[in-house]
Amino acid sequence: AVMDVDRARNWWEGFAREVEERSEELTELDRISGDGDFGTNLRSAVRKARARLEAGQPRTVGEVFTAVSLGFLDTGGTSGPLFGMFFREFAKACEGLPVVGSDVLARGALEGVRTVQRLGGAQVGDKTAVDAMAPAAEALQRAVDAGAEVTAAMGAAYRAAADGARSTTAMRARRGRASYVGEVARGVVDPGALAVAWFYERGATAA
Amino acid sequence: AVMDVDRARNWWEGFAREVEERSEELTELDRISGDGDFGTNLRSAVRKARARLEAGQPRTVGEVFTAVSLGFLDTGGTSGPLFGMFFREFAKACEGLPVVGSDVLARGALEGVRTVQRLGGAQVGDKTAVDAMAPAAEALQRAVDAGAEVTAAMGAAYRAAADGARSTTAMRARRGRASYVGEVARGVVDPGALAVAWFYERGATAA
Amino acid sequence: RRQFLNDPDDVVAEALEGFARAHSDLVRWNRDPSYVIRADHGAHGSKVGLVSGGGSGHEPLHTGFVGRGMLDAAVPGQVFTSPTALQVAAATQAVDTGAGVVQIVKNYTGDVLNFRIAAEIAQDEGARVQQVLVDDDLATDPQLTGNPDGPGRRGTAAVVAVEKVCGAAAEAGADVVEVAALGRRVASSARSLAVALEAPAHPGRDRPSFDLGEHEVEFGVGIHGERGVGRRPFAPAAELLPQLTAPLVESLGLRRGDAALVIVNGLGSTHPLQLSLAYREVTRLLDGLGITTARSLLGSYVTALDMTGCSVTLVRLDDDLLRLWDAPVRTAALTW
Amino acid sequence: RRQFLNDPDDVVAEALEGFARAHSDLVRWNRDPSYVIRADHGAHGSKVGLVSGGGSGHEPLHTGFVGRGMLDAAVPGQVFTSPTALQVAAATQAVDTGAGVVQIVKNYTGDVLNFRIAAEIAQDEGARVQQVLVDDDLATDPQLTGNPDGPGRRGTAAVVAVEKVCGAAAEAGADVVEVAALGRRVASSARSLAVALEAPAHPGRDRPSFDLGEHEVEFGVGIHGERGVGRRPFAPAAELLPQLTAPLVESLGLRRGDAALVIVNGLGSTHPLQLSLAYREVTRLLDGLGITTARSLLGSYVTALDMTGCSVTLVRLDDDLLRLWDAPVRTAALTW
Ligand SMILES: Nc1ncnc2c1ncn2[C@@H]1O[C@H](COP(=O)(O)OP(=O)(O)O)[C@@H](O)[C@H]1O
Ligand SMILES: Nc1ncnc2c1ncn2[C@@H]1O[C@H](COP(=O)(O)OP(=O)(O)O)[C@@H](O)[C@H]1O
Ligand SMILES: [Mg+2]
Ligand SMILES: [Mg+2]
Ligand SMILES: [Mg+2]
Ligand SMILES: [Mg+2]
Repeated sequence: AVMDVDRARNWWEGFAREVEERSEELTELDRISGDGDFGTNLRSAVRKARARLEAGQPRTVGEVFTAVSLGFLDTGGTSGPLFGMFFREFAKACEGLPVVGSDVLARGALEGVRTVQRLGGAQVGDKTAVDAMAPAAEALQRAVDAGAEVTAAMGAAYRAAADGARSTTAMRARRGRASYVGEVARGVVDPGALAVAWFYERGATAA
Repeated sequence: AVMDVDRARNWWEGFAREVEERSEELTELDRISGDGDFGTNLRSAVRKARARLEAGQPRTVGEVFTAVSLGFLDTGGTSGPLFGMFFREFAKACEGLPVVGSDVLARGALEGVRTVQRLGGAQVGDKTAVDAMAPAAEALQRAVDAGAEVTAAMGAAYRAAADGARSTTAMRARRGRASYVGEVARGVVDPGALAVAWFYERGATAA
Repeated sequence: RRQFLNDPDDVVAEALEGFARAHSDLVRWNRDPSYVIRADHGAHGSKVGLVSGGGSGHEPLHTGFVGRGMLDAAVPGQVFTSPTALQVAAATQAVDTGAGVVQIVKNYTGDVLNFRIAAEIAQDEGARVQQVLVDDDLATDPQLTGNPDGPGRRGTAAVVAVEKVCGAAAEAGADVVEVAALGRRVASSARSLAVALEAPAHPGRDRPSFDLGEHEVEFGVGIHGERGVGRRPFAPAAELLPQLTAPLVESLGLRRGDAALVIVNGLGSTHPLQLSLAYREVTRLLDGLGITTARSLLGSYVTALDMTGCSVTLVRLDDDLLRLWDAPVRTAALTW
Repeated sequence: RRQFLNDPDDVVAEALEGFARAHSDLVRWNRDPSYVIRADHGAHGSKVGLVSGGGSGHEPLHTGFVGRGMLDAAVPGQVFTSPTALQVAAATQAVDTGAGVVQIVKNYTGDVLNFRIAAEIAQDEGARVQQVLVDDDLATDPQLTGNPDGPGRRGTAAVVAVEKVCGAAAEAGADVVEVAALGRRVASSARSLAVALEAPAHPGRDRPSFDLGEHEVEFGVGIHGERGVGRRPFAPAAELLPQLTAPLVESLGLRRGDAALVIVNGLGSTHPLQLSLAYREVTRLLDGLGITTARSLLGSYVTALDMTGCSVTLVRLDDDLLRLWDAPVRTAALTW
């Protein structure tokens, strides 16, 4: 199976709902390690994305990702622009295609994490969203190389993202606001990485 | 006897010393009826006048009054400019004369109170310096008309000024800051009127 | 409150020295008697001289308005204290090129007295002196206070408009009587009201000059840290600003189609963000009444030390005043 | 603290509306995405576009510097929050006449990120974009903080000099690479230090963002109400100002005979009287070292809401920079 515009919107709606429902959880994690606004920022971005989706009525997967990317880029903080640019690479990869396969999504994911790293300077192990993005993109590409279709490839990405997010618990932050508080944030999962895992999870389950 | 430059300076020194010694008394009166700075303002004016007298080495009575007038005009508040203009009329009356008689002083006193009234708008009975200035000038002129020399004429002026100042005790102020406090100032002598009485007293006793 | 200060007695002199250092292209400070005069005074031939002044603590007024197209000299007293008659007289004589001098005086007893005496001294020396009394503060209008024998309306932010218009007229070659008449026309066409959100503190003093409860504002304040005509409940800007603006419209009798200069003036510690927001409320109200905001001035121009709050001034404009307001000006605080 | 306010969430938008109303001759406000652009943009043919921006609360920065000879557009975020990448991208594209755009960015993580992304978006659309990073705050110099991996020096009041010089160069027809190179030259020639006497309060919040004891000042503050690098004892101006100024001279290696632009900048609630007094102390110190105060800027230009305090900025000047500084400028906050 491939991904068409409807499936892409469902994926998006699933993620947006999860963010709406669990934003307090994310904010609480950011309160311990950062400045306590991540849930609010993410929810605000998701709402802006939804408004754009409703106004724009996208007809391709690429247009869905463009609307979402703009919603995030239209939000302040550190996560807004970084996630916005992450999704922008998905949009670029999908550009012009009526439907996309897992290979296109893998390209978007890899370019996405590359852009986030270029802009934010974080490496794997710095306790940021990159700790989920990077292994997820690699797992996605490995699945594509092994011939996986969209659903299976997304499942592989989700498992890698979830493992990656979980791994941040033991880390000491070196980037982002959490880097100011040192040892205090150790023992707490990075909320940005957690959100990345949710994103891939909804990609695997959306129909 | 007439008044020459030495006698004018002695008159002045006497008044200045009295102000220096009793400025707290004046301030205390102004504290009840005004804003509590009259003693400070007057002392400051007297010091500026003295500095000008020492720097200028006046050679006529008129030059003494000019220096004193400028000392007052160089001081802020309401009393500085009003007293400065009062003394300026003495300077004008004495202008060009090596020695002056009681008639010249009477002219200065009358013009002085006229100028103060024109500028400040106070009438006799308004509880201001005018309550001492006006009767003193009139008494001075009456003494001159009766043929009095300087010392006797000044004595008459002093007695009228002292009576005038005393009369302010029972008044309710209609001008100056004391007019804001209404009944509170009744029962207190007006410090400006008191200072006018000192001024004439020293004129009568200076040799 | 902590302030940048050495000896509190020296604050005015030290600030004047700093001001003159920073604006040596525009002004020169005469230390004693103290006044600030245009650096190029006299370089442009004969014109009517323009002098204003008053207590310090209202900066940028008046020193910030010395320069081409506005004042020739400003005479600063001590903080909230009138300059002395001799200072004013010296400045008046210094700016007289023979064409006469217009003195712009805010209506306070001390200022009125000392400027009047200074005018007489200068006149004795042969200068032609005219005075313009600025009395725009509606809060102290005898009709409102019910005190007809009092000192009358105080002079506040309208003085900037008077100085600007007189300055332009003088620069354009109007004579001393014409310049004064224009100034009086502006003054009589102007009304102001102010509200304080927090009182100021004198240099060297810890405590503000009055205390406000958490939910009240001081309505109808002047610019000397004195209390206003009454306390009102603190309210959103959309309610507070109309309380300042509507009475001005009423007092000036402004109607649909009339044109006004709108001055929204910070009283010392009001942030530009706050002033811009206040300005929005004022002009929306005027828009609703059909009164044209023909020109405007938005910023902290007439302050009361570090008081928080703002004043609103409306000046009825006609074509003459508009042209003079638009004429070029080059001072530390106003340039166009 | 009471403020002029309606809904705290609307403070920036309402203030921008007021600002644009008051300065409709100079600027136009694009409501969504929000940016302020020159009213006459594009009317003068092709020139390098100049964009800056950042969180709000620093007014008159940056909106007050939009106009001829300075910025083409300013992009305001929420209070103390970077504008979004899309706002910046929209402004960047709006000012591009084909000659390219220089973005002036104060060094804060959010600003750097959003401007960088905006630049990429605009570049994707074909614009030539150059960036100038302003990082003048000596208090956050890695050499002093001992944190070499940190975000580096913050950008503060030197941004005014960068905007002025780049604006003049762009107006004079310099190309996008030249304009950016000049901006970087100014930025690398500039250092600042600030001291707070009182912390600011956010719109709608009662409490200041930090509390100071009666006899202390916050040394090395930035412009976001954050605490500085340390508390120092409150002292007379003659002692405090040298503490700000001397390290700048040292850091820039200024020597006898060198020329500097001196910016004494109020942080929001500092009265002009206080700033002038502070300026006196700064320039007396420089005089004593034989360093020429070739130009100066005295006033509240880069603020942190209603913080009380001041910053001192020194910029080493050469003939080129001096000429560009002196070039005409016509904006709401700076005109000559
Ligand atoms: N340099 C970075 N690279 C990738 N992700 C980052 C980086 N810095 C922060 N993040 C992510 O952003 C999240 C916090 O976002 P948010 O709260 O919006 O930022 P802010 O610190 O501006 O408040 C963190 O949990 C982390 O996952
Ligand atoms: N209009 C007036 N005419 C004459 N004397 C006046 C007038 N107003 C005030 N005074 C005098 O000035 C004195 C107060 O002087 P001072 O304290 O220097 O004035 P201020 O009210 O400015 O503080 C009063 O005691 C009164 O005698
Ligand atoms: Mg956060
Ligand atoms: Mg944040
Ligand atoms: Mg008194
Ligand atoms: Mg007094």
